Amino acid sequence: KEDSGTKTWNVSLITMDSMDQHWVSCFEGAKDAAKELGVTVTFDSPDTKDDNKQIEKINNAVAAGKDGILLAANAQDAPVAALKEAQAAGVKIMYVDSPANFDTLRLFATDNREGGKKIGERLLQELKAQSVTSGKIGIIGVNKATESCNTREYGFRDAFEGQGYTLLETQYCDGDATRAKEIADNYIAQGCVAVYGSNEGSTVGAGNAAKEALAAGIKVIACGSDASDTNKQLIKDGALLCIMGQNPYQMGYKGVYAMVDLLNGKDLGGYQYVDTGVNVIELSNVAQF
Amino acid sequence: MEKNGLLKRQLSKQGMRQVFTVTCGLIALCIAFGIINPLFFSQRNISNLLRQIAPIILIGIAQSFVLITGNIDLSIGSVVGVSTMMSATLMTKGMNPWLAAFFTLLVSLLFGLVNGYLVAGFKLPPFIATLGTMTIGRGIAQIVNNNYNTGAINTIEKTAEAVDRFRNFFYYGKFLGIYNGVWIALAVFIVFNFILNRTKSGRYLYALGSNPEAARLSGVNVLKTTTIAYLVSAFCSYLVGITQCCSAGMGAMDAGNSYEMYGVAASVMGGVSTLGGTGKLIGTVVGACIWSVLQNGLQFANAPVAIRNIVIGIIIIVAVLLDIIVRNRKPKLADSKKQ
Amino acid sequence: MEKNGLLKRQLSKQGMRQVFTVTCGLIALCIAFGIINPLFFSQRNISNLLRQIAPIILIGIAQSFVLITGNIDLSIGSVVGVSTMMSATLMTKGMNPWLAAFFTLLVSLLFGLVNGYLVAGFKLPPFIATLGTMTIGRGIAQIVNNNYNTGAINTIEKTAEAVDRFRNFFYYGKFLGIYNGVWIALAVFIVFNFILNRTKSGRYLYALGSNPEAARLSGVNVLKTTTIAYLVSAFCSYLVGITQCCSAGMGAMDAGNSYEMYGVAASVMGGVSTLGGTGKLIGTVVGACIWSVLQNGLQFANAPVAIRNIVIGIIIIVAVLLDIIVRNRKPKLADSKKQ
Amino acid sequence: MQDYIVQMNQICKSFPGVKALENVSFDLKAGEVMALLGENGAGKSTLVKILSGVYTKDKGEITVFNELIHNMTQKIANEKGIAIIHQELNMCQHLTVAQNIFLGREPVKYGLIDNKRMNKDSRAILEKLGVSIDPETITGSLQVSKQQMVEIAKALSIDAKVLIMDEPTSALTSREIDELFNIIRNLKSSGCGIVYISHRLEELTNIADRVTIMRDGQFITSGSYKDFTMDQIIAHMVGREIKEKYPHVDCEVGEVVFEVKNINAGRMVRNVSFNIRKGELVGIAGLMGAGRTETTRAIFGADPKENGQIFLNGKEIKINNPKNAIAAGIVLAPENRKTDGLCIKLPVRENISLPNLDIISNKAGVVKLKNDYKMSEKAVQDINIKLPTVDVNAENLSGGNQQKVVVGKWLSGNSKMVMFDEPTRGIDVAAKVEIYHLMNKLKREGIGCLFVSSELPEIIGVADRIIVMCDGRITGELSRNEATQEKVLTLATRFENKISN
Ligand SMILES: Nc1ncnc2c1ncn2[C@@H]1O[C@H](COP(=O)(O)OP(=O)(O)OP(=O)(O)O)[C@@H](O)[C@H]1O
Ligand SMILES: Nc1ncnc2c1ncn2[C@@H]1O[C@H](COP(=O)(O)OP(=O)(O)OP(=O)(O)O)[C@@H](O)[C@H]1O
Ligand SMILES: [Mg+2]
Ligand SMILES: [Mg+2]
Repeated sequence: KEDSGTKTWNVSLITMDSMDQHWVSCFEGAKDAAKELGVTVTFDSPDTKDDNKQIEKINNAVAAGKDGILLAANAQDAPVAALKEAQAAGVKIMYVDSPANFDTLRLFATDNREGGKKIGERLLQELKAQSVTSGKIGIIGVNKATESCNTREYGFRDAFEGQGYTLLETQYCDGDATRAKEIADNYIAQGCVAVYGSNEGSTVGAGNAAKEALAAGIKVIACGSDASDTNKQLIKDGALLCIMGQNPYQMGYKGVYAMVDLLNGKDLGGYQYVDTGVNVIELSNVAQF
Repeated sequence: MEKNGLLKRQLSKQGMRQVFTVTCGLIALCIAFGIINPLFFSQRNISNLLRQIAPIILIGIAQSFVLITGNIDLSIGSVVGVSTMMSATLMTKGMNPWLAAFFTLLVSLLFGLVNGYLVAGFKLPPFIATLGTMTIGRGIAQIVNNNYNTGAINTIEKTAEAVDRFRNFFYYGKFLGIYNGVWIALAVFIVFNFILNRTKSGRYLYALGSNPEAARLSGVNVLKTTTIAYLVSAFCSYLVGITQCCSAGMGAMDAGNSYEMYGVAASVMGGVSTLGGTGKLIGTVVGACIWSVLQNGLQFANAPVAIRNIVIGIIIIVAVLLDIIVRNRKPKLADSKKQ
Repeated sequence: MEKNGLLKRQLSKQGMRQVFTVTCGLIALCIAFGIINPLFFSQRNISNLLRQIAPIILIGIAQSFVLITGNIDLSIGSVVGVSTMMSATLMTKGMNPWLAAFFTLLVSLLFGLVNGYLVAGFKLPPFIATLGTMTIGRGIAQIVNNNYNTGAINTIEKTAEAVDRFRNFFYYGKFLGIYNGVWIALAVFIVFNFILNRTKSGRYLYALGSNPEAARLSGVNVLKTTTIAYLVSAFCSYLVGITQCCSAGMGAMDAGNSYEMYGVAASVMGGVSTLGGTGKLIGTVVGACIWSVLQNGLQFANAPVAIRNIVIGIIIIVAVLLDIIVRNRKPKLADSKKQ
Repeated sequence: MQDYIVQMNQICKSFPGVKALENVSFDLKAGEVMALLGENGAGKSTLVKILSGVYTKDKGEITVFNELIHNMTQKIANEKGIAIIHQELNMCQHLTVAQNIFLGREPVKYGLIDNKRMNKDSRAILEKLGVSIDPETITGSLQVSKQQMVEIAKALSIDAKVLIMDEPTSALTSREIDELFNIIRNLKSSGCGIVYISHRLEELTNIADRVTIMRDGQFITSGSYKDFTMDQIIAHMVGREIKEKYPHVDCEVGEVVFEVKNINAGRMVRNVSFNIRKGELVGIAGLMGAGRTETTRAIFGADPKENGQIFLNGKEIKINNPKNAIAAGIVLAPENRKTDGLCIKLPVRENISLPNLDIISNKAGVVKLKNDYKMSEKAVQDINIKLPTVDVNAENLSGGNQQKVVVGKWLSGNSKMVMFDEPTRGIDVAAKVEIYHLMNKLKREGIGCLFVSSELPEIIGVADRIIVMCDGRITGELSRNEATQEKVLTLATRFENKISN
């Protein structure tokens, strides 16, 4: 890696899977940064969330002679050994969204627990405002193994600690909006006062179910995560109270900038966690996002 | 040569007995869930549940048609994905929803056509042919909106109202107090059940699955018949995709993931053999009901996810085992003839 | 009744021809990827690629054994999950890794046993029986560590070193410059290929798949033979699960999700029929290679994700189509016998 | 002179490794029965399959109704009125009888299948054939012989001008055969040309007008049936003379080798008891559905039995499944080669060694390939199976040769008691004699030997003792000296109600 100034760096972005909107946005940011910097970024995520597939993608990236890997670790421990091998082969590593238990210089991420908690607190405020002081709350998760979403869910649960509400057993929808809507319908039929979705698909489902229930005169509040167009529309429609907006674009964008700096031999100092920010998006501020 | 009425004859026919046992199982299941949580039988949940069953019925019919011919369709889930993504993308671009649905229909049917030709024309093993189109389909679902899920389909002013009517038609609207989606599934069931039981094409589907060589020697057009089965499958999957687009109000690239297996589960629980030649659509409907009731009821029972999987697995096995036990009384281990 | 040597005899057999065509396809694929990105053939990637092929070979062998008997095993992926989660959980609790692996082996084999009994003993359709055990298995994988993925398996001081040796043995270590996982897959292939081709049990597996009734009347113990197939399948899946535990250094509840389909893909591309009675394990190995080379090579070619799916789908179809075209020269539409 | 309605000239057809037909010529006139004769694997089925468009010829000319047809397909064959009854049963097992009969040409009313008419018409056709089958029963639940009648009914329901019958009688017994012959005569008088393939040569006297004889894929001769003696026909078929059609060897009859006592298994096996002595060959005769097959299956453990005892060399043995039986040295060559006898997709070699793997493998269960080949090649020689190598799949053999494989696989072990169920079904004269010789050899070696047959001349010709069954019971026993066709038939029709009368 001699004449570092003129070299076109090859960076591999490996996220948890390749279909989730969140990751695609992250790649968009990375691509824009790459264009500005004149380097190449490829999106090498596995097709589904699977630790082993992610490890293979890392190994492949190393074998394919990539200079850097931007990783969103599917599980904290799983990719550690592969990352060690990668580092030994001279590949630079940084994290976006979710870190692994392996030291790198940067992590660009949202504080998911904090974000989940903020949504919970906002919901609590609204429930109190509507003078609903008890009742069941349904939670829609992605699947048991997606740590970032689970973390959000824990944050959400944190906010309701000791507040007199019953948080029901989490139901998983695999990120499928249709399945999420069915789950939300079932929650509402059980008399839930609120439904929370921990990712984009589950929030869309929760929002659609709430919208339908509200139209039928049933009072229920839906909230969730991920500021997709559809979710923002659902806020405007009055179906969603609020969503936790992250900034995956920034993760990818800043990630590539930092990576190129590192590759160009710039001194980045020690480990740094860059919070890409959480926003509680609701009707009052949705136009800004 | 008794003349004891059609019902008895129908019941005595192979397959109908299994439908009967499985229906008993379904009823037992419902009662159990009702006892665990009386809200299960609430008006709201019943209509809710019916709407959840509808797409599984469609998927089940899709897979049943193909299974009856002795083949399998793994591309069902992908066609759902393509259908959702394509219709949603076109609508977000401001196309009239009915027109968008029409173009999507053409693309979806193309999958059926290709599957039929690969399997019957080129004699590819159906597992491989449809595994291929399944993967291709998923790729297409991703490429349609340039690797993004679509935004909300009702944001374009010009078509917003039409889109909302469209969404009501397929999902949110009710007719006689029952959601439209249920009526659609019912209509599809009646039409395809009729085709299967009363028309030549239906007869040929069974013949093909029972003995392809004999069917061919009797002048059955194997290519045409196989293609019909795959077209029906693609059509039903298309409907599910459109429904999902309407329900979510957006297109998701991974919509319909692994639905093909739900289709197999519903079909086989209802007595359709994966070896071809046997099975009734009404059985598939019952199978679909069991599947959906399980999902719904276990949520009402507030069961943790791991327990839920174990219970579902056991009930899938028991539902079919029941029939075998009823048939044999004591099932002799590895003794009597394999089906 | 020529005596022209075994090799020629073997090659002339049905199935071997398909292995040959598909191998040609594989070579073409490798050359293409090598041209697109010369690093594909780098020493590092070759050994990397081999290690990625190894589990697919194991999964392929697992599914092939069952397919040859005319059945199917949908529980493969779940057994992988159970094996990963259970071994990892036991290790995080401080158990010696080899002991943990042993207990996990017993549980995994239980799946094979149950599958065999459900299918051959109780005559459940294999699709339903193994769909049931698949769901149950996933539930067990979730329940093992109380609904959580495990933490790192090498954090307990007492066993940390043993765990690291264990991980090296299955995944990270090398022997003669080649990763141990590859040697393990090779050994499994050699042993099971020998069993399939040279032993009584192997003959019985084929006979059962070809005509279960004729096999039974020839004194084949249907229950035992079917169970052997499912046990082999469970054993190979177990090995993959252990390997995944070693590679990740932790247990993930959804490990192995839908691996059973990769097994079907590898098997059928290599010439194993889903109808039973035919196929060679060497074909499955070639099929597994194609599958893995595609995943690896497309990453090397920097192909966008959606395109990747489409390319994989097309190549799955073409790989098998190739053989059919070679066989028929001009494949007559709907004319010759269905396989 | 009548016009030729079918002329086939210089037809050639090869399969991988086999020249099935070499310059074969064949013709057929309206209103005649042309018997097509030849050994197993002579190419008879191949020839008629070419005529009906199932296979395409490599070379040669086909003229039908004076029209040269270059590319015979099934569709053209149908249009020309050529119907074929295939040698192998070819039914959709899951469909009803009527659905099978009308498959591909269902009667339609308002665009829908007219089930009523279909069932009515089927019933009429079946009645004309003299069989009582409910057209609404599922075909797969019928006995093989009934299925064969359905297959015949199906061909008859098309008003065919050329009707090809490829061994229609191999699965039938005398009553149905008589009905079939009546129908053939009727068809003949209405101007239909019939191609008739059979290995039951004694049938020919009843119906054949002309014969065409083939051997090894080649045309040998043809001419008026009257111009040949049976011995000449056989000589043309097999290329040599066969002196004894039913060879019989007298052996000293020793002690009882095998005995069954009071076996009951369902409705078709009721209180069956009999024994077999050293040095005798016992035949079981009876009408279709007499329960002979069920009896052998129950003994062999293929079907569960309610009670009864089985003794081999005086020792009682327990048989719960075929594996027990084989381990004890009792074997059964089943009746239906396609469903029970063969693994069609496996090589002939593996089929033959399947029940004998214990003999040719070592203690660890590894099969010794050399012995494997030796065993199958010996079987191929012993009963003269015609095949390119023992590694071809069983599905590529002619029907008769498949049957020989079924018999061969049970002769390769070290059995103490061998049961054959219709062993000569579909086998040519010469090979039948080989099989009789083999049974005689077993008998000489002191191995118990029992065979079920529906061919009375055969059973009377080779058996030392004949057990006759009717309606699931043994109705009598005849020794070789007292057996006549009449006596056997009397016993075979002794139904229960007749006894009480
Ligand atoms: N599909 C096939 N593939 C390969 N070889 C075949 C095939 N069908 C027939 N043969 C071969 O062609 C030859 C003629 O077979 P054919 O079935 O015509 O005989 P056949 O005269 O009908 O005999 P049988 O009396 O036994 O029915 C045989 O050697 C047979 O092995
Ligand atoms: N309902 C049925 N289901 C399955 N197999 C049947 C059924 N009925 C008869 N079979 C089988 O079909 C075969 C043919 O029967 P077949 O007509 O030869 O009668 P059989 O009892 O064998 O009498 P015989 O040998 O005297 O003709 C037998 O193996 C019999 O077991
Ligand atoms: Mg023949
Ligand atoms: Mg019989």
